[in-house]
Amino acid sequence: MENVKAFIAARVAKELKDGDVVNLGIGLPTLVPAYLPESVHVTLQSENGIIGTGAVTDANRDPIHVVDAGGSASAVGNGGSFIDSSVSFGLIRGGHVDATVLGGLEVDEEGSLSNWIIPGKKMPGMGGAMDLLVGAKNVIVAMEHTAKGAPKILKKCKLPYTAVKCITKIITEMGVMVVTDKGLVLAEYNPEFTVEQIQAATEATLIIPSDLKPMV
Amino acid sequence: MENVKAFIAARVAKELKDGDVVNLGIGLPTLVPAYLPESVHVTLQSENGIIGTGAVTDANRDPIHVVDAGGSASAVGNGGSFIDSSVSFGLIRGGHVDATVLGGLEVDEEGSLSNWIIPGKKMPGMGGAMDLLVGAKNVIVAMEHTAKGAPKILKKCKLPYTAVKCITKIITEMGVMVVTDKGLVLAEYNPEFTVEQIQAATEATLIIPSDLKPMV
Amino acid sequence: MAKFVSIEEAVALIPDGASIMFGGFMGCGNAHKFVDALSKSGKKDLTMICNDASMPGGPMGEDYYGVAKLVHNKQIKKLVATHVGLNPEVATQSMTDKTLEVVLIPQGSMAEMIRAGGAGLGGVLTPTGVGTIVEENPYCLGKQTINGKDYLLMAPILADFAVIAGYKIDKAGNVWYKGDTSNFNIVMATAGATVIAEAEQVVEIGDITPEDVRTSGVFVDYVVEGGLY
Amino acid sequence: MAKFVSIEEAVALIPDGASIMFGGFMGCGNAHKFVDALSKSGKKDLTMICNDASMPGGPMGEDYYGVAKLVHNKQIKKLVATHVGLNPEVATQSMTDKTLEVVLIPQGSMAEMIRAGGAGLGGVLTPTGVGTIVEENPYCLGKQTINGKDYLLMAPILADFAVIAGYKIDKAGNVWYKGDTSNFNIVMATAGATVIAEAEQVVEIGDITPEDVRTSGVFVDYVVEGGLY
Repeated sequence: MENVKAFIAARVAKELKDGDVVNLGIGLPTLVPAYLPESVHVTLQSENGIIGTGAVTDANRDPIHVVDAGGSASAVGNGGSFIDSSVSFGLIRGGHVDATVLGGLEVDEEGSLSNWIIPGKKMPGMGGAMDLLVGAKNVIVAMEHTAKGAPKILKKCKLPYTAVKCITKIITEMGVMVVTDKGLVLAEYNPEFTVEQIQAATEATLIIPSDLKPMV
Repeated sequence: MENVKAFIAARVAKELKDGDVVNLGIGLPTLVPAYLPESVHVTLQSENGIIGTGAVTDANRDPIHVVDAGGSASAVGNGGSFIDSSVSFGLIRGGHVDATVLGGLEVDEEGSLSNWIIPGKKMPGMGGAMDLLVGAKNVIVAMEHTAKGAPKILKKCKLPYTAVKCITKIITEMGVMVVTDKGLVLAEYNPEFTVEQIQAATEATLIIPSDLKPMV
Repeated sequence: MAKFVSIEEAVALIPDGASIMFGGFMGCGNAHKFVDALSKSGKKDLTMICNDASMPGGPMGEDYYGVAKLVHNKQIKKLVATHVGLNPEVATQSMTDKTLEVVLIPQGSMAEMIRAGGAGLGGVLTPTGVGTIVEENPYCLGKQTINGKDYLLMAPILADFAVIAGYKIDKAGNVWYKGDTSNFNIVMATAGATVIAEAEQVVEIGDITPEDVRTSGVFVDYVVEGGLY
Repeated sequence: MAKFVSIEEAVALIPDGASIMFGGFMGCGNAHKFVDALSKSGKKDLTMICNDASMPGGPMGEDYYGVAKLVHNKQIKKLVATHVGLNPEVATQSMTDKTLEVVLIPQGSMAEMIRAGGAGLGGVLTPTGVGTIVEENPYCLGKQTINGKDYLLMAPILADFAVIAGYKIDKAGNVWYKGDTSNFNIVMATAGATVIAEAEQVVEIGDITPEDVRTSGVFVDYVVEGGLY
């Protein structure tokens, strides 16, 4: 595949509905809006205090007073507003964010996610990730299926959890996996791979439904 | 005494310090600001959302959008601001109000107060009184010493409490009583009465200190 | 995204028996035109969550001011409030006729409980009400000692609807409140499953500076234009 | 009442070993001129409560941006934050040199814990962090099940000082924030025993409409004028 990240982002874009309030993690998730059809308008939220982030232009650029959740210069879009951290996380924790899209180091078949710490090595902190995972109505993990060939979709996460039983869907270049009470259901697969190849790249046991579809 | 309420309000005014944030209950407490010396400026807070209430004038009168805690037309003064109920009670509960002055149906020697309900008769509700009593740094009860001759300062309140062990001082036309761990200390007395008369009008036992002073 | 509808369309959203939060304090900050229409609608068995029941005799000579109309028309089955003393019909309906259930909650606790509901918190730990009959309140889930001090655990409050009132609301649903009308409106806007906001004036996007928005449009489902009071 | 003092006078208020909350997010909304002066003051053993430790390399080419200066100068003994990944000196001091203690708290919990401290609440009941190592955090006072759902009880946070940054502050100490600089500044203004507010511009009373004040002057003890950044 030429551009794995773009492929994943394009598929994630189909999960978002017109009018959704969406929080995007750093990296791959930020590519998603470029793939939204013209009929779908979402409100992007930046957990440090912007509802309705917009494009930075020469005219509105103000990195001293307006930054995104990564600390980079940002801007408020048309119809947006600024809120403080307690209101912002009230919005998040209170279920007012329709979807959050973020990456993961490890995810598991219970729908748990680990992406914030590698003990003894990297302790950057969880920032707002734990609140987003617990609060957003839909939690979409968008990531490459494996890391240097090793499965990232596990039976049980080995790294410390960011949140437990929180994921709605996992979207990779190999397929779309839905978290259910019974485990991970492979709802869609990328026809470039066989189901056997996908399972081989996955530590968790995938449930293959009778109506398995190609990725759309 | 000609004007008992004015006498009490004038004495209460001496409790307030320049710069204090003050919440005044309805009735007698609203008379207090008139007795403040010119050197003492206090910020009056209205728990429904005004910090720095000011005088209503023909120019600023807007009873649709600005009311006080009694529902009457109010105004914000110079340097004041409007806040919502959660911020207002955060201010109150968080100890940012220096003093609240309010009336009482019954108070007792433990510093508890009952003024919000007469079971089966009157159930108006506590409004913001419970929060003010628990949150304000100084709770000053300003009231007439007796009700139709019957003591209001009791060993223990009979009516349902508004809050327990919350009162700092009780100020009546007979004296100033300070709530201490050991009970009610009569710190000042009105020389129009004897100490015996004051005790006789009081169910709680008053502790008479060696340095008992006339009311100033 | 906030939808702009007529007051009639908004009232039609409310079923009998719904729980509705109304912002406002003694009528100040009630959604007056919506309440007016609701009071004429015949909707009944409503649970009203509001600081108070307002009062007869409004500041402009209204017979019944704001939500007092709903009490007067006997549309309220249950009232959750902090103070009802200025509307004598509440005492009549609750203590004499026994047709209205009233639950009283301290004002600061109520604001915080609604905020907790909207913010996904499990409850509110407040010193307010400790040692009083608030401990027996149906919304009080128990008493806890934290670092040697007692607190009541009060339940979060959510409702089917929140009906809020803004002075200016822009086309994206962003709300700006005048005076102290913001009172309970700000927290309630976060705690209704469906949020209906009445504007005195609908304005263009940009008319309210993004920093000065007090309720963001993402919280608002429907906007109705009530006109200046 | 807010007192207007020089930056030097404000820095002189801080003793070694003080706990200080700093508003701001990756430097955006830090009180830059005050932090600058504090970083040159030699004050030490400070506990810093801040969303993050900012970063080297500011947007205007600063070597160290905002509170990153305090870490660089080794003035911080303990850091309570939500994310420190963009300031590599934190990892060096905490994991290699072991001279800096770091406590990590989820961002939404931290905002709410500071708000709870300032609002006199006993703690915060949040679903965030349940089932994670946050349960072992020194600020986590236990797990509670309310209506069948698990919540962590997180302790309120207060500090000796809160240092906040406003764009406009009027002569009564009322604060207006520009852009998303309000972030943690608004809650911290309620939770410092002493609150120092840095203004980019000091303005006359009336310049900020009473409805648009975001931190009321009654919360502010000292105002310093930092000038436009």
